[in-house]
Amino acid sequence: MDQEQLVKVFTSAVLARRFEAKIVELAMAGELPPSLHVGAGQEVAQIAAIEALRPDDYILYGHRGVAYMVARGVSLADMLADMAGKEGATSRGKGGVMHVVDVPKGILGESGTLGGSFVVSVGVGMALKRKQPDTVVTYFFGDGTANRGPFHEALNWAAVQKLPCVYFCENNGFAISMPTSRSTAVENIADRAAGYNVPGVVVDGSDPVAVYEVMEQAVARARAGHGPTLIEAKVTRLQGHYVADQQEYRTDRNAVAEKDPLPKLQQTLCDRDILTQADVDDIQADADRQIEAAVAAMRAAPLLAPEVALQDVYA
Amino acid sequence: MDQEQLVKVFTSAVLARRFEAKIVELAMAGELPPSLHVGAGQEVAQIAAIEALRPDDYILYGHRGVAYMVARGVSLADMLADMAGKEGATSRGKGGVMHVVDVPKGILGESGTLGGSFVVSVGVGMALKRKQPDTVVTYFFGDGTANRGPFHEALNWAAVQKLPCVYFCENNGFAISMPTSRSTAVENIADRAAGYNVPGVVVDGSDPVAVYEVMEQAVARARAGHGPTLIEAKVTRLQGHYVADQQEYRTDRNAVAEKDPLPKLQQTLCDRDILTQADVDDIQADADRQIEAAVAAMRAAPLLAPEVALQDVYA
Amino acid sequence: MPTRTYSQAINDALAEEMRRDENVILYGQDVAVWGGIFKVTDGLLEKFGPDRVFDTPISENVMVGAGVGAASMGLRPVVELQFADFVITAGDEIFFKAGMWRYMHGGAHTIPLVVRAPSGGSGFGPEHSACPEAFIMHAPGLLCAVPSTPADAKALLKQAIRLDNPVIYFEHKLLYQMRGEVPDGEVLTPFGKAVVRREGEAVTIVAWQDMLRRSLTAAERLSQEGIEVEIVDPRTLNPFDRETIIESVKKTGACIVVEEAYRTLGVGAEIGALLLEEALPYLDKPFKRLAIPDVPIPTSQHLVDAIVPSVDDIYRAVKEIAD
Amino acid sequence: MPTRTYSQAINDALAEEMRRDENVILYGQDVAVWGGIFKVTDGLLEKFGPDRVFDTPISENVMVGAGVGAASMGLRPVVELQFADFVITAGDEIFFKAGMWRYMHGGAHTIPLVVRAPSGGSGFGPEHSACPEAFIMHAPGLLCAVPSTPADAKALLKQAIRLDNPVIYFEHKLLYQMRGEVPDGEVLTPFGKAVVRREGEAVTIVAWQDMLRRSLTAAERLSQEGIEVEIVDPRTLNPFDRETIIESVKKTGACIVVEEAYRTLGVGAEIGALLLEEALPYLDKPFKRLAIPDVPIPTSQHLVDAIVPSVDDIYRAVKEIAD
Ligand SMILES: Cc1ncc(C[n+]2csc(CCOP(=O)(O)OP(=O)(O)O)c2C)c(N)n1
Ligand SMILES: Cc1ncc(C[n+]2csc(CCOP(=O)(O)OP(=O)(O)O)c2C)c(N)n1
Ligand SMILES: [Mg+2]
Ligand SMILES: [Mg+2]
Repeated sequence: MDQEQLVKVFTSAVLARRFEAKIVELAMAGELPPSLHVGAGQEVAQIAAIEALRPDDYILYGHRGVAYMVARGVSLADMLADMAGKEGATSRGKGGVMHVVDVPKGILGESGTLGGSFVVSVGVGMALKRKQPDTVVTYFFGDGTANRGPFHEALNWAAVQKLPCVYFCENNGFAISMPTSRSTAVENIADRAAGYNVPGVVVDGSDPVAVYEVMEQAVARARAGHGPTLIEAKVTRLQGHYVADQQEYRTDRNAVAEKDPLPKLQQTLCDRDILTQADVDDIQADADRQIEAAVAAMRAAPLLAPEVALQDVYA
Repeated sequence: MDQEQLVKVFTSAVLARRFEAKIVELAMAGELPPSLHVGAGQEVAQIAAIEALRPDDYILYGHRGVAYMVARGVSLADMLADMAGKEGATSRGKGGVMHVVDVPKGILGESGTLGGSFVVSVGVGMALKRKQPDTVVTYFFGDGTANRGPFHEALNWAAVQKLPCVYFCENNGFAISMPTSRSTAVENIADRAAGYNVPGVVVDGSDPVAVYEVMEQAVARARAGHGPTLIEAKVTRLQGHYVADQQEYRTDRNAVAEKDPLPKLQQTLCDRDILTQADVDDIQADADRQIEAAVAAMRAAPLLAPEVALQDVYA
Repeated sequence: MPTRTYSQAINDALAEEMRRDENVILYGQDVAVWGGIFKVTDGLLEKFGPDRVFDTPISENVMVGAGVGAASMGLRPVVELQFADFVITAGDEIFFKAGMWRYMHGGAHTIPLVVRAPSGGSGFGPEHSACPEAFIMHAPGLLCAVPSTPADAKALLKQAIRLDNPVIYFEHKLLYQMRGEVPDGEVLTPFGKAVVRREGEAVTIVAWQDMLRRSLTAAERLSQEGIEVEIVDPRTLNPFDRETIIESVKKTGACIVVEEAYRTLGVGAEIGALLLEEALPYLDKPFKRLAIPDVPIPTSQHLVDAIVPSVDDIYRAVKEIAD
Repeated sequence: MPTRTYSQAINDALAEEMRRDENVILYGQDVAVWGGIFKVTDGLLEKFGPDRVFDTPISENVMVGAGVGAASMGLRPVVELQFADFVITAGDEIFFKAGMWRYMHGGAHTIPLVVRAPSGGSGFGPEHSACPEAFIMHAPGLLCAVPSTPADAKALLKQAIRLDNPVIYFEHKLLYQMRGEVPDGEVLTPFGKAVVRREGEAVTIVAWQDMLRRSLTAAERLSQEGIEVEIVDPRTLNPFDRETIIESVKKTGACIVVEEAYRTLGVGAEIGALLLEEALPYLDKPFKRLAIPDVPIPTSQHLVDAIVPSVDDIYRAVKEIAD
């Protein structure tokens, strides 16, 4: 990853962080439904991974925040419209923030049942192999999700058919209130790669360069027709499972702020003289401007007409 | 395994082999439905594994033959009645040869959807741990079945809760016509144990002593509260997937007879002077007598009354 | 009589049954330490300890299937799925393992399993909002409870836990905070006994859970206009108390089913066919089904409101018949 | 016109559509090398090669879910499940991924997926014998075909493959060897158009697949006694041609639905409710549902015969109405 890319990752992460904070603010104020699962702490890994993809590659994602979409340049206003049920909503009121979709930008969507995208990813891989060779699909999912059956069926199938799929697990140590150590028999999710004869890689999710590098290899492998890779990024969920979660169950909740990779990345960029403090201020101000514009656009947009509920069942 | 046990395994295997041959004969003659999935070639592994269990341990099994039941002493006549839909049928016409059940003998049953017993086994393990500590449940399943999602969910859960479960995979290299090498990304099913932090053991399924030993360890581990083991016995399916399968898809079909473990076991027992040829003849004759008696009993039994179809839905 | 919320009533039922019978265990995602994502099981871990109340991996197939296995070996598991929709996600285990494990083994097993499934509600999207009761009602082997009041939430759950058959117990997310009188102690609601929630002559409404609540509100409004509707709450869908519905329709001559499920082959279809079979001579007014118009349930609240039967919809449907 | 078996007609449809559109792919357990456990796909691997016809692991969830993903990216997958019951085993993928992936993403995806599901039949036990059509008909987003003749088997499958929506295509195991005339070439049966298989005045029978065959046999016998029944074959259950049924019942004044599904909330329930809503003034004779009496389907053939509607059952039901 070159310096420019690192700045790009930082810029997107700042935007995602601030955008989500704004969403939470609007949710607290009752202007948006409280349906966001905040991604704070995981954006750097998410965005660095996506940086290793080409624009014509595809993404299936989990419920953990909107940094995936931010990294791909999905309209912030449209995502707010998704939450508000307004014109512009990418899923037209059907999926809210959970099912943001933008096929031209490679954002294919999400399954509301956890891990549903494992099985979808296999089919996407099958189609890419036949119709868009040289492109890949990456599925981002949580550690808890890795205990569902479709994980197993999909990894085996993608491996045996050598599909161009990358499986990117964001292990944040929790599934809602359940610590991974109590739900999962194995130390690393990536250890399960052995069961499918594919590479399994553990990476520090707070280190964008490291994430980028393992993704680069996985993507190259997938493009070359050698099949999937299982990547596990160890990340920290800085906030609750969803907006209203007070995290009483979490003993480390006061200590997590230290693990935030975003200030660390900022520090690195400044230490290495890639950015000045003024640059950082600009990036943040620019993010806020985009967010304010998006909020204004969302506010100005009309509600989706009630009959939209009846549309989009069938083609 | 002592000599007596080895003879017992041989005796049961002979009985199972001959009993299944009789079932096929009756099916060909139209007297029974052609629903048996012949277990020939796999009985020695199945029976040796069961020999390592105590009578108060439990078994969930797959569709591959009836040696499990034979080893546990389930009435042959009742199993024939299962197939014929007659009085005495262990599942009262509901399950045929697929769902033979005998709870007092530890035979809990089978799921018609492959791998359905993975999830059931977890619950049985949960109950045993709480209500019958020191007993274990073993689930016998095929290599193809190991590609279903419930495999994954169950192995993880049983491991994380340290349940008294043993998972015994009979890898016969095929799922119907599909060679394991084309359906399964990994060389050994047992390699998947790494994904659940449990022991994974490959064993030659034609060697009853080896099978017994790995089972003994697995059972001891389960009894001690250390959780499950994944055993994989490499076995040979001597015949077609089911009675009428001509196996056109199988290149090795003329060579498989050589891999039959039963004559090998007989040879070993004779070579080591554990059995004489006369003993073997007796064992075979005794098996045939039991089978003839069972056939006679099945023939004498009346058909289940039609209204039985309406019973046993609810307790 | 003490008043309790629907949610507390469920918690009370669980606590009482767990106290009474040590074979009752409770598990599900986040049910123990966190007390459930809807906080229904709060405090039960503290009361009964981690052997009887525990959190599980995200493995719905095992959650349900292990319930079948455990029940067959003498435990009485109560499993919480986080959303009722997941009865479909664990389809094999709900419909085949729970519904048929006993049958396919000729009665050798008994399956005293309760699956608690929070249904309905809104804003969680197409895979987290359904009332999949009709799927359960169509399938053999599964009992089905749809409690509408705190009293029934408690008394049906206590009964469900004591039955020797698998029960899918739908608890409606929008009712959790509903408060009502709940008799103390050992009250059990029998399965298969509907209750007439309101008497009237104009038309029979069959409704349960949030649709019952909306029907009762509409009924108040109609009453002010002199139209008295009769409202039947079936309480369980399997067994299904056909008689009470038929008796009511014989009196009123008309029937409206209000439900939160998809219209085609929703529970209303069964009631329609039943009336055609059993009450044809008495039906002199139209039969109506108010239900979701065969589309998935969207996420945006105002789109949900556009497709779920409302108090106004019910009011209008009755007026069309009664006028 | 050439005669073909139902099974050959399906094979023909697959071959023609695969030849016409290279995006059509076919996969499932044992469909390629072995030609399918019911030999329906025999020879297609040889014709179209391993990239377009391939065997899969025993992973029903991926089989269906990958179909959704592949369809959304421009392929037109035809997936064979070995038994129709497995639509429940792959419940999340059938009902949520296939049925709702488009809706939950606001129409951004189009899912031209066909799932072939061999239904009915006997002797394979409770989890391999069902006709789970009602589950599909209740669920939004899934089209559903139930071909009853070789001609429709071909023409409905060709149409299904060309539709841009997911289709669950039930092929009945007991019909595979049925022979009938199949027009050559580009014949498509439109979805949502029932056909009257036999005209009569005495009563309307609605039936499809093996129950249609039994109904036609019963009709012959009844005809010899001067009773002429009208038989409607819906051909697809979603879309469902309500008009043709209503028209027929307006003429006959009575209706019997014969189906191989569980009775409660079987397709007959929807028809009953429909008639009550739309044809009440015309119904002067009873409505009847012949179906499986809400028990799983056993394994022993004579027990299966005891619960699946027979020619005699149909004959008697008509006599009760007509006499
Ligand atoms: C099949 C299914 N089960 C349960 C849920 C409810 N649920 C939503 S998010 C979540 C936790 C997911 O944990 P993980 O995969 O680790 O992702 P994280 O939230 O930690 O990012 C659960 C249980 C669901 N949506 N789908
Ligand atoms: C979920 C499910 N899928 C498919 C089938 C049909 N089926 C029955 S046996 C079988 C092959 C099983 O292969 P394996 O597990 O290796 O066992 P083996 O037959 O080789 O003993 C298949 C596909 C089924 N019963 N259940
Ligand atoms: Mg997590
Ligand atoms: Mg095998």
